[in-house]
Amino acid sequence: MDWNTMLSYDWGAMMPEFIILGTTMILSILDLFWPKHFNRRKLAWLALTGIILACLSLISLLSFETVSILSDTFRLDSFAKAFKLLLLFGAALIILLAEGYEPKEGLREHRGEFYYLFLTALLGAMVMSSSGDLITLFVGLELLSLSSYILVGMRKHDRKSNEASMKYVINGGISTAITLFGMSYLYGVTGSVNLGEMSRTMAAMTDGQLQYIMGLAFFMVFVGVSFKIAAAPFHMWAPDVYEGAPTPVAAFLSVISKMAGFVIILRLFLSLFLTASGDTFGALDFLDKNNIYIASLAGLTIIIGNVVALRQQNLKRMFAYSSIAHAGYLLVAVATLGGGYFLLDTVWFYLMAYVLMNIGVFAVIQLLSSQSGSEDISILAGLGRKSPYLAMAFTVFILSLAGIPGTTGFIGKLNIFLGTFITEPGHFVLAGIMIAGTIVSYVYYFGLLVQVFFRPIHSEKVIKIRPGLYAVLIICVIGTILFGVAPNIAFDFIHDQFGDFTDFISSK
Amino acid sequence: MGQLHIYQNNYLIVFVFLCLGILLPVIALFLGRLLRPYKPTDMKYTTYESGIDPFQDSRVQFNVRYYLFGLMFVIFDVETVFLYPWAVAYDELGLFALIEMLFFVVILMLGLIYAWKKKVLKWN
Amino acid sequence: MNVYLLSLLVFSPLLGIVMVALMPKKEERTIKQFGFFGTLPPLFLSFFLCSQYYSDVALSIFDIKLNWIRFGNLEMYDPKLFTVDFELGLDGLSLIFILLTTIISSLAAIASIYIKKEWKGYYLLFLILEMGMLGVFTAENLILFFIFFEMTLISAFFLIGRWGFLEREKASYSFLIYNGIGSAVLLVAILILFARTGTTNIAALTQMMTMGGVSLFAPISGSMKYGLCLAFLVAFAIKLPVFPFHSWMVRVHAEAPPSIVMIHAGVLLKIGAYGIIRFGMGIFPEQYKSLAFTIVLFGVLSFLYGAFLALVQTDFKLVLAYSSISHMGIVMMGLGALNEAGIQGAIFQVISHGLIAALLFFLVGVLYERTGTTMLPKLGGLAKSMPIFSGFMLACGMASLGLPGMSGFISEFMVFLGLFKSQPMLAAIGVIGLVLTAVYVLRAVMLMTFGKNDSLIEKEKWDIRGWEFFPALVLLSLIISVGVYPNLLGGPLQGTIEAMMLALGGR
Amino acid sequence: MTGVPLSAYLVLALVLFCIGLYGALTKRNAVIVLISIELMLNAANINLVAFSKFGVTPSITGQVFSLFTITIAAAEAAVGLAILMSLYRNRKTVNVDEMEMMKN
Amino acid sequence: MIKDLLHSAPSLLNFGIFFGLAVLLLFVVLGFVTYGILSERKIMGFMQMRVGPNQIGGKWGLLQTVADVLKLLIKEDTIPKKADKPLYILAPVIAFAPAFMVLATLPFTDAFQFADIGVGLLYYMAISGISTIGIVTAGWASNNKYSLIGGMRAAAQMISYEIPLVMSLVGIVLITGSLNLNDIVAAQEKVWFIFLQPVAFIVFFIASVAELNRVPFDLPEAESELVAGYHVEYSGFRWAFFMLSEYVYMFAMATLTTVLFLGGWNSIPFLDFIPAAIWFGLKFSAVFYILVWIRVTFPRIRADQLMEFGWKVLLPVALANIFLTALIKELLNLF
Repeated sequence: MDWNTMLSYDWGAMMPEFIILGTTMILSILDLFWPKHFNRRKLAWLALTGIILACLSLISLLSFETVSILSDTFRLDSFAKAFKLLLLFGAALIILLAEGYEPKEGLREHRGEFYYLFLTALLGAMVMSSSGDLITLFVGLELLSLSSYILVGMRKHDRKSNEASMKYVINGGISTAITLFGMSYLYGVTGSVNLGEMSRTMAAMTDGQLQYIMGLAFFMVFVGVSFKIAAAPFHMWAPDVYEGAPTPVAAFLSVISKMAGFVIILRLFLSLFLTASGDTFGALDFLDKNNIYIASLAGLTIIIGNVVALRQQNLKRMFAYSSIAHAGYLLVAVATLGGGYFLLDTVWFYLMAYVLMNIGVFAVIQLLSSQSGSEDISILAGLGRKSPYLAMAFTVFILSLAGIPGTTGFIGKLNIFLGTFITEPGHFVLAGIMIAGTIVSYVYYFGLLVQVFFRPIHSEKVIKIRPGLYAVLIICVIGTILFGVAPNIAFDFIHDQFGDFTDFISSK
Repeated sequence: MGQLHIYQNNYLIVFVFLCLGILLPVIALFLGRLLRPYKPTDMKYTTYESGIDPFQDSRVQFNVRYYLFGLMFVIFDVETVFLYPWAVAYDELGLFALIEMLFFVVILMLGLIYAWKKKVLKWN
Repeated sequence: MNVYLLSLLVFSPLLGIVMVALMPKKEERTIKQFGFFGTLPPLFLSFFLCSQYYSDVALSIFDIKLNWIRFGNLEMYDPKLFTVDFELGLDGLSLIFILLTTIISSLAAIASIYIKKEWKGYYLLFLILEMGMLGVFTAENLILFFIFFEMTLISAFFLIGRWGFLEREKASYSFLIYNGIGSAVLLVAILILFARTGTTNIAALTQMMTMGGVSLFAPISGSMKYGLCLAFLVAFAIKLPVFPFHSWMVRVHAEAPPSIVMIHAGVLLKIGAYGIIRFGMGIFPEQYKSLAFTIVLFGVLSFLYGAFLALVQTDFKLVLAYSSISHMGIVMMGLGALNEAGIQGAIFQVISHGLIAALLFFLVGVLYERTGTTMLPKLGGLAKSMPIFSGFMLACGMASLGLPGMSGFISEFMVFLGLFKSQPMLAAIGVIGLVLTAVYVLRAVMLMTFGKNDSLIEKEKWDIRGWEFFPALVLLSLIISVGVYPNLLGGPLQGTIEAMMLALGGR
Repeated sequence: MTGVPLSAYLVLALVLFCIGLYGALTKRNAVIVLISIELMLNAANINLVAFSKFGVTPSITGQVFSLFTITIAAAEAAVGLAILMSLYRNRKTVNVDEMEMMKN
Repeated sequence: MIKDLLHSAPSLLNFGIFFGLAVLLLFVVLGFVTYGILSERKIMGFMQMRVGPNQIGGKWGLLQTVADVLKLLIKEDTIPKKADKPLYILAPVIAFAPAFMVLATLPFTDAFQFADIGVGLLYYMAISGISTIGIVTAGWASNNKYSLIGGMRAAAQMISYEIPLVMSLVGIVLITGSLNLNDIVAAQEKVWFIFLQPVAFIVFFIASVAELNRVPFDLPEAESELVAGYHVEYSGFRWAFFMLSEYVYMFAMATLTTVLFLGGWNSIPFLDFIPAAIWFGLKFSAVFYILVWIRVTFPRIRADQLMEFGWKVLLPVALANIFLTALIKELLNLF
């Protein structure tokens, strides 16, 4: 690997990452050396600029052919492009959210740190989505995790925040260890950490013992990742962490971090297990044989998420459970593999919908809770009368989360259902659970709307919305409705740009 | 086979040293027991502190500095984990690796500057 | 111009929505006026379509089809696979329902004058509701149908929960949950069809399901067809509502604001009947046929059950609510008769009940506005204080119990005509219901108009006056004209029913 | 050294991993929990190195991977302890059971 | 014979032979420690213009240290009531065992070396780090404020200086491309690394003094502040083992310095008729002498100066040295 090899690499493929990295470093230096009285809030705009630049460079890379550099550890394939686009988009929204974050206490001294820790987390997620081997994947995952541990504990003097981050560290640590242990077995049975190579080895595997280990590895990795996406029964941390974390961080966890979890699942499962052989005769049906476990986890997640959300009084906790449920819906798509035709665009679209609606909801929560100092459901009361536009925006998000037609959430769910029904035999039980979960979710989602529209006004204080939050709300509302009414904009985009994601496995 | 045996024997030696390192104190202390007197009085077993028993447990909260240095150590010690293999293989890696490592170290230095600026390295 | 007429019709309430949205909150009068004006464009457009029909223009020229959504990327198999187009269409059946919708909406908008608060939000939701209903009746594919269907659901949820009576929140919740379950079942059925066939176009689906040997994207077994048919039936039976699924509807009728109940009883419930005809009967005629007995059975059950319970209610709104259940039982009976008379009767019943219920609830609204109660024991002697009102009430009651010359008679007569042909036993049992209907209607109306009660002090100017005549008269005249000249409806329906009969094996 | 089969390393790693998991799930002291997590990570390291030497297709990658793992374990420990410290400052406890401010 | 032994399959016999040899080395080391201490005291005496030990064992006090050891051996052993007994007993072992273990890989001459393992340098660094644990354990187990603070200080100091110590050696590794100590010595046949890596040497030497907890970096056992640091509560032979490990480390560190920077047993040009062992001995003695010299010369520095010096000066310098070395090497390759 000499100078020439280095020059021969297409470094442009890593441009978005470099931009984010550079922004992070600039931000951290600025935060360090700028005088104390300087308002760190302005750094948000710098961070946003960085993200937008990265986004632009990514867009300019869209027409790039699939490249893999650094001996196939870093791949820029359509999968990576698609998910990075989403990650950057979500990140931009969350930065705007954070810009307007004004809690009763805290974040004053650490506001500057928030932005660059956030960007490092984003960087981790981006690296993950482009990773071509296990090491990059793992390092990206940990970059994301470690940054988010700190982000959760950002409010250093708030006990809840401390507790939340401690819980997150412990749970995250355990899950990391389990994932890693699984990965070590994967390495053991294939003798490589390159995903493409591993997939070839695993497809050709006929040794029963090795397959047994592979199964073990599958479970371990899956359990570890389930922690990350907060799938039941590994979801226990989510409500506590969401409650304790600053609101933008909670939004980040529920959107970006979750997305990253699905990125690993897809990367690993699609490139490794989908074509792994499932028996000693070399039939490539490993995932077919084992997706019952994913499916049951998905079902369980949906049930627990929705049912427990019913009795939550704290908004953030409620949305923690709601996001657990949504992870369940997405897992349905993974378990059914989108029926074989819809997997990646389903997951992508759903995640995009989720970015829009969930960040929107968190924007409203943040606005109301920082103004009233409480996170109880009752702070929503009378919002419909006090500020009807905000209430309308909130309604749009909630309807979308509930999967009501005309919103992105509906199209997303529709996609998932298509995948469950298209196969023969169809996954009717899973679909049944999902639909039942949706109905149950109506109860608590509409319970919020009842607060908003049917209850007397909670406090007369005028709600001041910072421009950043305004932007978030407007973007989210427009996006939620637009992609609900004309989802083809998104579908055409992914089909035109990314085709069928066929360059997923084949290297170079 | 020869190479392997050398390899194994060398580590056997290391193991021998480990055993010896543990055995010596054990034996010495055991022998010492035979030689030394044993005349316990209460005073002998008090903690050394102005002649009276300390009022409370000595294991009070440590200064937070110690932890911070501990954390710093962990981070920078791990940095060397990467520096060593890099240094060993540097001949084969060349300029590219140098730049890569520079990148890595600059980021870590940023961490050091951060700690410096945040007064972590101050001992008070 | 023709091509966009239907979309224009469906989205014409948007004009009103924009107008209302732009008004400041406080302008009560203007908002109410604009809200009403907002219902006029669809009304006129539907009249125009109607006139087109009567001037022998084929309704199919109004069909519109635009590319909309394509799921997945399966272009290499078939460019139309997994596409959902934006397609609206019109036939006789939907034309009638559209007319019903636009007329009742306009009248309900007038009746909404009694709404006491937040007119802006009310009218916005009201117009969205109308848009949803119009969409439901013109949608040519299942996904589009479902979208409009849910639109009505959500807007009605808010309308009930915000502007209803005391127990409104509970009512809106049970409305939401029941209908949510119904629509979930519907959605599952729709999506199974979509996933397995790759299309949601109703015509295409009908073709695929009725003809054998069409290659599907994934197989649909015979039992699955039964399941799907049943799913459609259950989904729409909840909406209708039929006996075991009815409890939500009672609450809604009792708690929702009268103007919304006008729409609810007048149009929303009818979506159930429309759906059963279009999807249950239309797409799965074979399966539907074999389920006919069950359908009639449930029809009879709810007919009798509703009538019995209506007999013992003390709240007039509840009497009406149970009578709606009962009348919807008649619809089911007619639909299960599987012959021309039965189906025609059922559709007639749907329309006629729509008109009658709208009028009754309009009167309830007027009554509540005056007296502040709808409890039968508290009312009474209205004939003295409100003679004109009582006259309308009486006429309406007569229509409801099926007095000849009113629309109710035609429909009930035809339903029983059909049913006696195909299921004489059940028809015979059903007849008991007719008697019960007469009893409870008369009991309630008599109690109100002639009952002894002095608590309501006679007051001047209590009676129906001014603009209030308009809705009442329009509705009553429609009821009578349908009753006198049934072909008004029979004509447009002819084609649809014939097609149905053909599919059902023309008995 | 050929006398020691691969499975021995794997069993050792598995045992360590299980001890770590047990500790992480049952211990009440957060420090011990963190140590248990480190134990689990190190068990994975043993696996990686063992596979890299005696695996089906031996390669150096396993050792490289373990280097990265070590780094990450260190970073995780650092972050974990830092958070624990700030928790301790506010709560005066490192007991996991006492972290119960948030209950639904 | 040793060569054959190394080539044979490892067995219990090998173990026995190695054990015997190791015991031999142990006695050598013990001898060194005994007379190292004496010589230190003598040198100090000389520098401070006094005589030093001169009563026992003739004019030079040759048996002074021996007597000291015997005294320690027959001293009563006390363990404070409040101490954590198991840890208290374990601590000296943890402190001593690694000190002895590091000797296993050090090459004294080309012929006299025990284990020649590929990662000798890393081995030394890794094992020597364990001693810190022993010291902290001792401080903790004694349950005494002085010892606890002493132990913590020792730990903080040792870990802080370990980093520059380790990093300063990266330059050498860069040049030799190996972690094997024999290779490193072989690479110095022409030029010693003290000339090629002067910066590294300075950093290394300062850090090594700090690692050894010697003046001016002897804060953990600063008599005037902390009574005796982490071993306040220790007496008799338990205490002796802390001392022993300290001096064994001194022995090892002096050896390592010789090996890494002074060319090990390599001779100065034209003087290669002198045996390697003597060369080694000379260089070793010189390092040892300098260590003692420093002890006598410098005053103890303050705790805050100590830490800041390590992190803010030594670490950046060490890092800079690494890149300078790499860059120069690259440039030399280019031209």
